[in-house]
Amino acid sequence: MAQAINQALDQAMAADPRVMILGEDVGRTGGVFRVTDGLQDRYGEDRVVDTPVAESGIVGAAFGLAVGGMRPVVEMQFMGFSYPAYDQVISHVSRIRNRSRHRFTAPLVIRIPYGGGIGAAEHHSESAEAIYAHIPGVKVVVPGSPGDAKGLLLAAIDDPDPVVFLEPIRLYRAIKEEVPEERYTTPIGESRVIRPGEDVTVVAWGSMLREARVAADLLEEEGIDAELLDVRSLVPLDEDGLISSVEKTGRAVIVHEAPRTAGLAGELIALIQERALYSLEAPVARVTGWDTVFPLKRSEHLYLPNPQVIARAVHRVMAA
Amino acid sequence: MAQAINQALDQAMAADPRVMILGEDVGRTGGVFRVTDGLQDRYGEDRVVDTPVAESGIVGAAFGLAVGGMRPVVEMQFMGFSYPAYDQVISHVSRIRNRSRHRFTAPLVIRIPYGGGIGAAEHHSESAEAIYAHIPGVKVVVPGSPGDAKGLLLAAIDDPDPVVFLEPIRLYRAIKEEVPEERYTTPIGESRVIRPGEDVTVVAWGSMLREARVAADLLEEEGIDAELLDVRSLVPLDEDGLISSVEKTGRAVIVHEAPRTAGLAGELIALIQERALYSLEAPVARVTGWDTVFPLKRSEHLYLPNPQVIARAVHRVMAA
Amino acid sequence: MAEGLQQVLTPEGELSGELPFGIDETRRLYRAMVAARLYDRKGTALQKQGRLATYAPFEGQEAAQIGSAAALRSDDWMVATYRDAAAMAYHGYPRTLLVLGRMGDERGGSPPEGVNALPPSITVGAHMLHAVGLAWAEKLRGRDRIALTYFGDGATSEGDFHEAMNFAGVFQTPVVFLCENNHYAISLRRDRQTAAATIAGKAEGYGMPGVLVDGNDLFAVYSVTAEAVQRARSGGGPTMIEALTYRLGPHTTSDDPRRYRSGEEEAEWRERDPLERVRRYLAGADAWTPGWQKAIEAEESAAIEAAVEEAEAVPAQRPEDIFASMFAEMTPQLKAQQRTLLESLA
Amino acid sequence: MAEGLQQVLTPEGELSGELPFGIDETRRLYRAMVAARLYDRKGTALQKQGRLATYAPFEGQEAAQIGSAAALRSDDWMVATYRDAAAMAYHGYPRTLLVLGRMGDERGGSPPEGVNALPPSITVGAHMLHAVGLAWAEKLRGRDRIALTYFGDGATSEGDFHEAMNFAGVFQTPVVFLCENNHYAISLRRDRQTAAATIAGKAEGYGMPGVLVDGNDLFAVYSVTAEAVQRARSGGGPTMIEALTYRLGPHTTSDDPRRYRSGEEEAEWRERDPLERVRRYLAGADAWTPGWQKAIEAEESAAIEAAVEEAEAVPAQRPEDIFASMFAEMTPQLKAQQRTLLESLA
Ligand SMILES: Cc1ncc(C[n+]2csc(CCOP(=O)(O)OP(=O)(O)O)c2C)c(N)n1
Ligand SMILES: Cc1ncc(C[n+]2csc(CCOP(=O)(O)OP(=O)(O)O)c2C)c(N)n1
Ligand SMILES: [Mg+2]
Ligand SMILES: [Mg+2]
Repeated sequence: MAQAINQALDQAMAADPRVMILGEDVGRTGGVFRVTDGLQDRYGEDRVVDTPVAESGIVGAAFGLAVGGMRPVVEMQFMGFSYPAYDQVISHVSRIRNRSRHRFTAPLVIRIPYGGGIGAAEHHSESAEAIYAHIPGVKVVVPGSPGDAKGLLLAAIDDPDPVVFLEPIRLYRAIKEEVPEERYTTPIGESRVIRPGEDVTVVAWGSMLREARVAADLLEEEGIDAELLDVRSLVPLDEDGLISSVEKTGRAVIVHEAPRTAGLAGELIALIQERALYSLEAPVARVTGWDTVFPLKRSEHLYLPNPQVIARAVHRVMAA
Repeated sequence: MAQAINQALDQAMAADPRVMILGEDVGRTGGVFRVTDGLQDRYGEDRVVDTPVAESGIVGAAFGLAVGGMRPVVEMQFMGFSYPAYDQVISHVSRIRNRSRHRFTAPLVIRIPYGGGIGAAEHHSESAEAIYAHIPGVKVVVPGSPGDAKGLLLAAIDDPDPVVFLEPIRLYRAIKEEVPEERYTTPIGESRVIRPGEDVTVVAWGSMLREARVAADLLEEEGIDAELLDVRSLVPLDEDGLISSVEKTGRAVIVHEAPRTAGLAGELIALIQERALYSLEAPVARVTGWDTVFPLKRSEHLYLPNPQVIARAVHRVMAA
Repeated sequence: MAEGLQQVLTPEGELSGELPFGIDETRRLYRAMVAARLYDRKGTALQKQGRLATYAPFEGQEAAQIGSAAALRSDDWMVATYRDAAAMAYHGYPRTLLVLGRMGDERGGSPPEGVNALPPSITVGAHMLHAVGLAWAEKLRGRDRIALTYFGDGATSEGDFHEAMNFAGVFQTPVVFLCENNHYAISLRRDRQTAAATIAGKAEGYGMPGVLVDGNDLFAVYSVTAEAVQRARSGGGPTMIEALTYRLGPHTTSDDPRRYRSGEEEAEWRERDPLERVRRYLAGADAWTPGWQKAIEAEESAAIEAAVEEAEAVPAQRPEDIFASMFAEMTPQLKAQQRTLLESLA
Repeated sequence: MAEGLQQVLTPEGELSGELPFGIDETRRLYRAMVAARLYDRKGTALQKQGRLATYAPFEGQEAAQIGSAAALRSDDWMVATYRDAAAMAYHGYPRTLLVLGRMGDERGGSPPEGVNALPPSITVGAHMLHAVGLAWAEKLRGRDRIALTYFGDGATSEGDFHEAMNFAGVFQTPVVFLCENNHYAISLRRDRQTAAATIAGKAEGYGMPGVLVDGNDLFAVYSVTAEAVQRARSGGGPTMIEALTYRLGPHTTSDDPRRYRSGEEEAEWRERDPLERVRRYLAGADAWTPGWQKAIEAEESAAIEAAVEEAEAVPAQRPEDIFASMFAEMTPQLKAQQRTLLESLA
């Protein structure tokens, strides 16, 4: 997936001189995950900018660059280091269009590697998508495959409004998949059925898709036919896609890595019961991280949802 | 309510020399809402500290003070100005106990005036309780009356862990209510039935309680008997109180000022359907702010939930 | 790097430095300051009458604002705060829109094309980074526009001030930081805001020049700003200016300064009134008469009244408008919410 | 305020200033530096073997850390970073726990009572405010403990650095800010981090003394830190020290410095090795022999091996433990989640 993102950035920069990249260590070294590898050599230090260590500064300056006519793509090194920039996002990036009634706009993309599973130090494994999804005025997308990473990122760069682009760290090097060479976009706001099924809808995004897919395989062996839905776009959400799947299956399990309380599963469940309560044959189940700090390496397996836990939740909703 | 909070602070400071107050303009002027009025005169500049304009600085320094044995109560001037301190809260205040396996703790209280209804400038009317409720390791409480404000604040100051204490701006001067003179605490983690009823549960907190109460009166005239539940403690949530009310009435409406998407109503609905799906006679309805920036004075009436809108939502769930 | 206090005209109206321009320009800028003060007093009056939601008076800071704004080219960027209506109006931000914004109408944040000024910043600190980014964009686009950003003494304590100054230094963006040190951040006195001797002295920590100027001296403010603007425009990088001034009124219409400062202190600064200083100078040069004063006051008052009337005549937004500027195109969710609102109002 | 570079011992091991202590103490601290380096190399080796989750080497920065830590009283607070294991171990933070933390076990963050050091900070910048608060608490409680906080050149760009320095200046908290300027923040060179001539020079913007010191000079680092500590302890307020040094290894074990710096530059700094400098001095004073070197290396290696073994022998936490330190008392939600986890493992 890292390569697909790199390719998307490359194509965007080649096509549009306004596109530029800012972040910590994105230039000289190509980023701690090598996602921007080679781009500074290709496009120069003015367009691939190694910034001082200052996240609010990066996003705040990128805001000004965007209002001033550039198309900045900024990288936060890890989600756990994006919080110092939260104020700039919620107070300004998301609002300038509304504040100025369309007179000024801030079309920037904020790339944030997120999620656990690599045994990293504290602050390097977080999934705080909910705090971004709650901000009116930004879109939030999460690719679950290299193909989507490329298409969604190009769509995000094209988008006339700010997009928070979440990159599942665990998938950077995990998935080998041929990605079409040419430039293409994947529309923001559309979910995707990854695996059709009749018995239960499993909803996930990012690296949880992989876990859910394995769970679906396990379940298949038991004769349970799970439909796997990749939300992809957390904001705006493809409500129709979600509802029609649940209406078909009558059961649902929502999976996310983030802590449970006030996590996005709540939002999805609220929508499901608002529009499909009478189709529900069982309570929608949540499989999520716990309401704890993300544990360090030795305990992270206790925290992260895995195929077994997902399968067990499916058993529960099938039994109800 | 401002007076009740002032009294709680006064009593806490009188009883415990470790309690101190920090914030912008809290000392000399007693705060922009006069909540800390008179306390600097009484307890001196060392214990009621006017800080520079730096929210992360306030919370970060208070963290150190708390770890070092003090009991700081900090004030963020408005919720819209609390975001620069969000990193300190999510990355450190909420985590030091876990990070050090109980060796260090940060018992501090973060008071945040929040919510709309006073026709203020941008950033002065926000309700972002969800982003605090999503942080593992902090408690989040919201008083809906002067009596609760005093009792909950004293409980928060006593609490060995950090508490985010949200104060509904609209209620500062709105409610006249005699508050017991003596020191008392209201336990964190317990909801309260404000008005018992049989037909439908209306769940709210903060200033939305007032709207919901008027709605309940309107509904009573029509013969609909609404139970009004004051959540008070968003984290930890009194799940049993919520569930038993909904099990009784079979219907629920959740009201909050915050934007809808990823707001706390989702969490409450998830819990309700997890534990009481089969009691539900209708989808739980949400009455919330829109997914927009909080509008300026001339349009804020279009944004804020009001009794009519709440009553209409109740009609909807009664009709289903 | 912070030099001594720059001054051209003493409080008594005597020359102590080099005049940057002649009598005609002085009269023009004096008039702009008079207009600003009339506007400011009108703002307070309107708020007291309930016609504005809030108002943040700048009386006493007119020279700091007009003197600096006058050093800009009309296509330069201005990124200012809630207290900078004098500078913004001078730079072409229509007074009607400033009033409309204060009435609590988002359309006040939408200046016409050609006016390169962001809506006044309400948050303290964050907007300085926006100015850095705007200036950077101009540089990258090969244009010679610069950005001027205003902020207070209190704002210098925010992390974003630091990050903005640092980015400007590292990336040599063409930006001028103008601190209106009016000695208070709401109730907090400047000497409790930072232990630094001067704010201008902070500039050295970012590798940029820092200049301390008498902010109540129209000529001096103009001169140092013009020099900084010239430096920025010619690729010489950023500058920080500390303009020493005083807010003669309350922080906002809901503040009571008697809680935190003395009448004597206010009276002392009243003596250093930036308008009176220029008036004395003009009078000494036979370029001011009471009659002229009356005439410009009448004309400017009329213009301000007209702006207020125009703002108040703007019809309310339609309810559906609160959804319409969140994105270029409304999301399905926003469309649904908009429908719900309209139905509930029907 | 930032004075010229403070140095006591030249890279060649010649005296160029005043020695702060005698030969015995020098041998003791030299030995601590040797131990630190052995620990550091062990850390890298363990990580390569997969026995640590990550490791951030500090080779080259031993004098900056040991020289400053040695100026503390044992009950003073230390608030340091992921790269400061030398300082932390010197201050009494058990190596076993430093290793345990690096293995990915939260219990590494829990030093014994009496060790006044926060667990190493992973976030850049935020922890400086914690040191300010801790120092402030000591002052309010009428005790004379001070706080010493370590951070890198990169950290000086964060808003929290600014707010910490400013609070320390305004509230005169007894804190010493020690910047280990190792010339890189991951790949970013110091001259792209800030346009300021020196980091020490930033101190003036906060009204506190700033001191520039040869960070590879054990004696000089000790001297300037001791002076700053004394100032803080006696009520004289905060100080910032910039220790010029160099990280000879990679940023962490997953970094490749060849991407952003030259071998020549590394070799130049290798010449200024802080251990070798003291060794030469000791040798010149007939206080060092190869035999002694061998002996201390053997003893310290054994102690480090023992610490590693002890850490690796710590049994895994129980699954329920991930819930047990979120609050003093688990919430009903956490109890329920704990039950769920245990059931799923059963
Ligand atoms: C981030 C943030 N924190 C707090 C506030 C509340 N507030 C509004 S103005 C102000 C004081 C600012 O003082 P200064 O920068 O000196 O500007 P002045 O008002 O004196 O022009 C404060 C604290 C705010 N608007 N934004
Ligand atoms: C807030 C934050 N942003 C980014 C990072 C990622 N990061 C880890 S170390 C580092 C560089 C820090 O450089 P410096 O302060 O010079 O310390 P050094 O590593 O050189 O000791 C960065 C950017 C982080 N840990 N925290
Ligand atoms: Mg001020
Ligand atoms: Mg460094």
